[in-house]
Amino acid sequence: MESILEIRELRVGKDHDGHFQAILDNVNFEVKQGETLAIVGESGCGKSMTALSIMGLLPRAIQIASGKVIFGGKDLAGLSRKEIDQVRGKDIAMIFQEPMTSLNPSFTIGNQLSEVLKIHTALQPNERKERVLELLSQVGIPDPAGKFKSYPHELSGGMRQRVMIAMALACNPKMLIADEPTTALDVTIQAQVLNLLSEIQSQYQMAVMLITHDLGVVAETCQRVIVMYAGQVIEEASVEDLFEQPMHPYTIGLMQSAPRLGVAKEKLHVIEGTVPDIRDMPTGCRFHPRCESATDLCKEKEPQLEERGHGRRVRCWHTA
Amino acid sequence: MEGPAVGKSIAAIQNPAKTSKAAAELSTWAAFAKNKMGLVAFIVLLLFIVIALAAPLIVPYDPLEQNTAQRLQGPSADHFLGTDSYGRDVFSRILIGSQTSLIVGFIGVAISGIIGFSIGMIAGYKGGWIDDILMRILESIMTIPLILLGMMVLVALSSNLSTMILVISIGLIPGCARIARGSTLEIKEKEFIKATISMGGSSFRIIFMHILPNILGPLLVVSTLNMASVIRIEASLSFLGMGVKPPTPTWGNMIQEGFQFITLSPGLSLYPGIALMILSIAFNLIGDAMRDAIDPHLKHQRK
Amino acid sequence: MRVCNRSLQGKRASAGGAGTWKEGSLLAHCVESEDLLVVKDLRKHFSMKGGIFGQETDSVKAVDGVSFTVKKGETFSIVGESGCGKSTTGMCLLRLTEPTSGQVVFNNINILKQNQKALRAIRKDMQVIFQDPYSSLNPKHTIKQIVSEPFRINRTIHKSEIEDRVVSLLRVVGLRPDHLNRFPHEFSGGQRQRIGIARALALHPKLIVCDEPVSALDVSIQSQILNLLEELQEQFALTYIFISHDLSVIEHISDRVAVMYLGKIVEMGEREQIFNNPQHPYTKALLSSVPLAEPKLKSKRQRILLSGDVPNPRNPPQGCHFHTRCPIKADRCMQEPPSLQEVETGQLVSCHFVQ
Amino acid sequence: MAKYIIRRILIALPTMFITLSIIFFSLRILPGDPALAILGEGASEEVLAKLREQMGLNVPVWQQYVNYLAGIFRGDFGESISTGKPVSEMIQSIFPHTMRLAIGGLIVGCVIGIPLGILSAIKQNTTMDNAIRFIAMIGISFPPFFLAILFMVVFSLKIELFPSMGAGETFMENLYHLVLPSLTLGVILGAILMRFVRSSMLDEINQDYVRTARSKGASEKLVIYKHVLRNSLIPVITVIGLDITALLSGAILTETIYSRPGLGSMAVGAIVARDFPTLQGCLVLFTILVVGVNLVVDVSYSLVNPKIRPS
Amino acid sequence: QTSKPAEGGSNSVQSQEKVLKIASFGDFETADPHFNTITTADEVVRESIYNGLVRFKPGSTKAEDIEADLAEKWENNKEGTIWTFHLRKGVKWHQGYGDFTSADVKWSYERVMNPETASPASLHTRSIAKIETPDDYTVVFHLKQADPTFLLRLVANGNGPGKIVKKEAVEAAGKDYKFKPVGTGPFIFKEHRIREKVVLEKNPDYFRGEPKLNHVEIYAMKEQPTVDVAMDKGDIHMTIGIGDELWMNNRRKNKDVVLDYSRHPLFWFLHLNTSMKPYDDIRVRKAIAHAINSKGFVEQVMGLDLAKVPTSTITSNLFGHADIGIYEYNPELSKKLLAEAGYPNGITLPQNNASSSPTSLNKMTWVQEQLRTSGIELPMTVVDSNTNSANNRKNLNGLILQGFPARPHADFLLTPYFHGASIIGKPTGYANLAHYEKSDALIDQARVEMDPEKAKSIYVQIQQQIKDEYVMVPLAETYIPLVRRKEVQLGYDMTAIPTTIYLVTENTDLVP
Ligand SMILES: Nc1ncnc2c1ncn2[C@@H]1O[C@H](COP(=O)(O)OP(=O)(O)OP(=O)(O)O)[C@@H](O)[C@H]1O
Ligand SMILES: Nc1ncnc2c1ncn2[C@@H]1O[C@H](COP(=O)(O)OP(=O)(O)OP(=O)(O)O)[C@@H](O)[C@H]1O
Ligand SMILES: [Mg+2]
Ligand SMILES: [Mg+2]
Repeated sequence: MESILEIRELRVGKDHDGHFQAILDNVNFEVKQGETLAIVGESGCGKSMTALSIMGLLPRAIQIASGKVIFGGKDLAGLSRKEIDQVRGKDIAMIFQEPMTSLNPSFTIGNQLSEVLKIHTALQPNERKERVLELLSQVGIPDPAGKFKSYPHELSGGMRQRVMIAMALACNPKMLIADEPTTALDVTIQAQVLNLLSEIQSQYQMAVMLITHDLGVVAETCQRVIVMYAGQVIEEASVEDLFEQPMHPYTIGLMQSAPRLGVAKEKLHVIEGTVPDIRDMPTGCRFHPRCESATDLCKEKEPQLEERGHGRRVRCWHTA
Repeated sequence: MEGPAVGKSIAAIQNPAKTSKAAAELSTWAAFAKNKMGLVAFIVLLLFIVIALAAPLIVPYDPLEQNTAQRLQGPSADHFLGTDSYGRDVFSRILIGSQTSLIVGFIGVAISGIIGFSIGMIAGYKGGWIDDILMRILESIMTIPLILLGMMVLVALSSNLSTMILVISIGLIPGCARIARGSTLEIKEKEFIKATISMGGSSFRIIFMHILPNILGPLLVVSTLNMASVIRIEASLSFLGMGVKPPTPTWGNMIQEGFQFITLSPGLSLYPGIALMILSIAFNLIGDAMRDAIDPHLKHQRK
Repeated sequence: MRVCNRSLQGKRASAGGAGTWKEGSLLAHCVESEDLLVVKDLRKHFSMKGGIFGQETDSVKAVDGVSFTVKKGETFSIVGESGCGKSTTGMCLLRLTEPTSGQVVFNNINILKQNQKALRAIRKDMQVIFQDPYSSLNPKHTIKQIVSEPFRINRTIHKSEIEDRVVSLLRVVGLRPDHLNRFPHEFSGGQRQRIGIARALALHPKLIVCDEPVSALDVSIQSQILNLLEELQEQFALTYIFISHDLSVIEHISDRVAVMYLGKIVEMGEREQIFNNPQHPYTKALLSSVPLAEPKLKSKRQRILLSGDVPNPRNPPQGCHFHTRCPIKADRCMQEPPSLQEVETGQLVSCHFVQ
Repeated sequence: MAKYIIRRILIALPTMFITLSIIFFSLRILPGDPALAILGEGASEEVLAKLREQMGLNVPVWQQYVNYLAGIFRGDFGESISTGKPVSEMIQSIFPHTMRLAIGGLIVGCVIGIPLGILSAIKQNTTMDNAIRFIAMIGISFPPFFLAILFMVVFSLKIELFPSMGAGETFMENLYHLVLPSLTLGVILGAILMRFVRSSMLDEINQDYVRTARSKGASEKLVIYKHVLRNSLIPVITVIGLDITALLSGAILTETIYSRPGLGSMAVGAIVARDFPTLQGCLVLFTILVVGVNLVVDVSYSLVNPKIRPS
Repeated sequence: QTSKPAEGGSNSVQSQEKVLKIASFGDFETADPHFNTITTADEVVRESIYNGLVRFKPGSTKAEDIEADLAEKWENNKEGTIWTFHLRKGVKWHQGYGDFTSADVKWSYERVMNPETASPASLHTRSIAKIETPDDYTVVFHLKQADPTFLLRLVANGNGPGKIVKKEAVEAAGKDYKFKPVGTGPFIFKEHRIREKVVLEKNPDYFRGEPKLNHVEIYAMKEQPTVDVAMDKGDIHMTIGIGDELWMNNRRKNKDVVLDYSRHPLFWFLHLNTSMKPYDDIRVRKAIAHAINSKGFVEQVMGLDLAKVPTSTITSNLFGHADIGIYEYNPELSKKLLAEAGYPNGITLPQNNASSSPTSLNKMTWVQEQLRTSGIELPMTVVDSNTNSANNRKNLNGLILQGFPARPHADFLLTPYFHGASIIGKPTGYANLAHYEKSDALIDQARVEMDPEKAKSIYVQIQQQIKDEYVMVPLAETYIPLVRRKEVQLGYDMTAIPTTIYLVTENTDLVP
């Protein structure tokens, strides 16, 4: 399959009293056309930063230090604001974790949806409205005409997330980035939204990059997985492979420490310690202080992300 | 309970961040000190305080001594900022005047703070009808323009330093209470408050041990900004002829006396006015710098 | 102090007295010493002031007639979607929120009838752990101040002993004594949660209400805390009321489970009953909504997708609250609210179709 | 909506009532004698006693209080002690002046404060931003009366650009006379608004929905002027409402210095003359004004802010 | 008919419409002539609207310069108990109230005498027994006893009962009369805008001839610098000045402005309240008196153009005044006296009020500092002038600043300020805040003495008596500085005027 987005050697960080603190370190991966790629990892490992780097939406203090974000042959990281505005919303769309705050409270749903069309298409106002109503019903919002005139606070979280999805779909983007789109939602609503996302994905044949920390979500909705830890990609695999046979000790620990429904377990596995602070990264393998099988090598030398066949890559000294 | 830690599940805890209490305070101070304007303002304020304390020792002339042969003289070697319409040395009077401004400022802010913040915290924490009644009353006071309220009280109780402080305190209480109440409402919802209740902690304990330390930052900021307001209000009331009793020189009185001669000798009003402005700006700058140092949200924006 | 090995099986056996619930026999049950807590028909209505004179025009029935019993040493869980009233129930038990009506009998004492002074004494025996490890610790207090506060309020021990006690409490939850003089912001979420637990343990409570204690934590930290809670339960013979929306966590930790929907318990029973044999359509849907970390099951699994949102608790539907989303609803459901009926020993369901 | 407004008014009523009572009783403790104020020091005791009786100052206080409240209810503030005219009439004739001044100050304040606040926020941390902020800092540090003096010295004494007194006859003259006083009030209000708009803008810029807007491909202009601006200006309404009392306080001094007719100078005069009815009238009007403005602010706030728009 | 906008500069006067603009400190309060206030606006209004039987010749306040106003001529019997006035004919009331007659005079005076009216001017009508009107143009006053000052009391200018009002107009307006005055004078009351201005319009039928000005406008102002600026720009034509040499010198620099002095002195003195400790001790009073350097104040602060050092315990222009000298400035003596009185280390006087009005506050500030250098601390609370008066009336102050503009006869000062009947607290109480009553008999005797020489000698005794008792300390006699733009032609020679602001007469004009 063609890859639609390639991220190469991405280093992102912020300046802290004169020296550079890396939040993302040598992130490398690609997203293929039409696939659903999951990015998992614990809080603070840099999932959102990866997504925001792609979109050029990094917070003020944080910059891309090096690396490329190649989309449709262009390096997004090097584009001017004007140029990237052409891409955002049209070719790549993004939805965010917090449906409560991601919509502008002062404008109606209709207004905010039409805005994307206004920016990227030459549609007339009434055509825009038609398209918006169509989108709203496509994402399963009952009474689209009524909701067109509603303000965000009048909708529930699930509805708002649907609106966000509709907004993302407005220009038939080639790729959709969803940053923890269901974390703030209840399980039953999460199921609805995930269902909607996969329906839409197959209908539009677009690539989806789904960021989550929930392995269950990964298993149910994605084809390929990238596991991140402390600003680095540590493992990449297809979903089946990963769950069948996780390779990186962190991935293994992660899978075992989450209680799983229906899997009665005496005692949970524990990954000891906490995620390292970016100001104070361990030398060598970043996971070694928490790793049960760490050796001196791990402490001293940083492993690279190595190919392990079948499209699998792992960053560990000890997995063959 | 002694002996080994419970079970294997208890992780070897990493060293937490190296900061300690002192270091935490230091970092707030460091954030404050980073703000150059704030630092300059702080130094200016210290200077004013030193001047006010030392004023009786450093004044070149007796600020009350009238020298009718030397009236309304411009700045000269003898009289740094000239003399006023009684031939008194303006510079000496400005130095002494700083005492009044600072005294009114500090005591006024302290009184209004203690009362206002307490009311605000109690109203905010207790809620219900107590809140309703207290807030209605304070709102009412706020409705009357402070200058008129001040004049009325000053006329009623005669204008002297303590009445002046009283008036200004009354005027500031509602604002203080509002801020404290707002912050309290925010903190009140925090779970550590519920935790204390669940242990049986009294309201007194909650308000003064838990809420107060957490809203101290904003309260300090408000108090600093209030200092600037107090100084301005004092001057305004003095200007309306409701000032501190003579012969004590105050900046407001000086501006007022000088206003009669503004065409002749503008300095008479301008110099105390400028002193007033500098002090007021200093307090405002310090307040802003403190706000930035305390409010991490704004700290972010500053890079 | 010796660390015991956990024996879940044993515990379950002792706590799992089946079929203890009989309609109308609640008070009789109070006498049974095994029941640490009996809650009967608990209601909490938050009034919404909206009238011209600020009078109550509307109310949120956050908790609307909840009854259950908790036995000594067991973990009783409450699960449900956001806003269904889990936390409110928990807070009412401790009278951190004043319930509108009902009975909460703890250790044979009706908590809701006690005055403030008596309440203080009871509160030593009931503690709470909160969801948000950030807002549950006073950021301006040191760890020492935080953990010693229960002693200072209740004066159970002499001042000079406090420090020693605090140190041993910290050890119990896996923190080092040299953390004593640090502030909460210097700790990670998991560590903070441990501090909160230490504080809750200070007065040797009999019952701890855990309001989503692990929801804000990462999976790897979550497992640390869950294990810790389990160990402490063993060690101090604690009884937990465990509130969560995460079914996998609930399954892991609970002995008995109540499923709430819009302020009411819709199903309640032993853990195995709820997870292996759910009866209420809502419980079924809930379980089937949980994404499973088993890609192989993906195709096999039969999912029940509920339509629509949870109704607004201000304006709950008539009849069975669940009928608006229920896949098997009938006309009757729209008018008649079902009551909680025992369908199997120990398993109670509130549905017209499951009797 | 109507229900909301009615409720809002009903909430304002206790405030009004308490304020009116505070006004009444604080006036009764003023020392000094209205009769003496009228007749001056060269009046004999006999004459004074006679006048006091004529002025009805010998009724018990509670009765005066009841009369006072009843009067206000009827829109009747009694007759001025010093002029003998109905207070309501006096206020009617003088109120427009204060209103003009307040509106003038408000306009100047908005015209100065809002654009500068926006500019400062957009150019955050640049020289321009620092300069604007410094000027605003000076602005909020000025006591209004001192600013009035400075303006007068500069624009009226040194460069004879604007009149230093009076209110003028025709509309154009009114405007001309309004320039300096409204500048005085406006500059200070502007400084306050500028700071508020700036911080409000910066708050909003960091909101999630701004990121959403950017992710749609909206240009920075659209982001700022459509999304950020609207939301940051909504709370500005509240600030204006809160500042109305400050504005009126400032008007008192400004009117005095520029010798403008106005409620403020009338109230000050009434305090000096112990003209209780007039002072009461002025204060009641201030109260109504402040409570009214806050009412309007609340209602308009709820109108522009869809989040709390009452159903 | 509103005024033209002020254009600035001196060409503000248009050929058709001559509008004289006067600045007043404080708003217009009343046009009822029997309720006197000394606000500039009130004074201008009263002096321009009304006439009396007699008046001071404009520009003078001497007893010799009393001239006919509504009366053409008058005579009195030898005992000084019957005064007959023959009235001018053909005088018309404003606003169509008809002809002026003797009935108007009678009604006017009786109005003042009526206790129901509560007019402060009734002080001056106490000696009147009855008033008769033999015909429309003759009025006869019968007095209870001889009164050599009777004519002075009737003078229409300034405070007093002298201005004649129209019964029908007063009755028609009722309470509103203060804003609906009707008189016979050169100007007619047109409108009052609260806190803004009063507008007067010329009376074309004025009996002395048509006024040259079309309108007079009196603006309510608050601050001196504002007025100065307005005057420089031509927005204001005349106003009262500040009694300060520096201010006056500055004004003189502007060639468009003319500075005048009304040499009708205002007598400033301190009353020492003998009913209060420690002022009851004459040694303390003496110490105070000798601690004050009036000469220095007059010469250095006020300037000799404006003020002079008093030469007695009464004003120098009064009938009866004798140059008996004032207390010597002698701080050493003062300290010695204090020591004698038992205060070797100085004394702190009781808390004293001072009025916040600038003219009195600056004097009190000066007094306070003078006393301080002699070891007498005067703690001072500044209160507004009303509170100050009220406190004076309640006998709360020990040291009271008095400023008194008198008609040129000693009795006008002595009776209200130094007669026992005027002691504060008595029903007839006035302004005797010193609680001084030692000269009552002499004052009463002098008041009815028709022989000027005899009267004079009694007054000398009284002055000496007061001086010896140390119940007052003379500070200064000040003139009133007045400023006008040079285009204002007063129409009379200005030496002294009985009011605190220029008189505006039919001859007053604006000539660019
Ligand atoms: N505005 C910011 N300024 C500075 N550092 C930031 C900022 N936002 C995030 N970071 C840091 O960047 C790192 C990566 O954050 P990121 O938001 O990408 O994590 P994440 O994987 O998305 O976590 P989560 O699951 O909590 O969303 C974190 O260590 C965080 O501290
Ligand atoms: N103080 C309050 N005032 C008004 N309504 C409240 C209050 N607290 C809670 N509610 C309402 O009561 C209902 C139940 O709230 P509760 O916090 O108990 O839910 P929960 O099940 O704990 O949800 P979550 O999973 O989000 O914590 C909700 O609809 C909530 O909006
Ligand atoms: Mg994230
Ligand atoms: Mg909850």
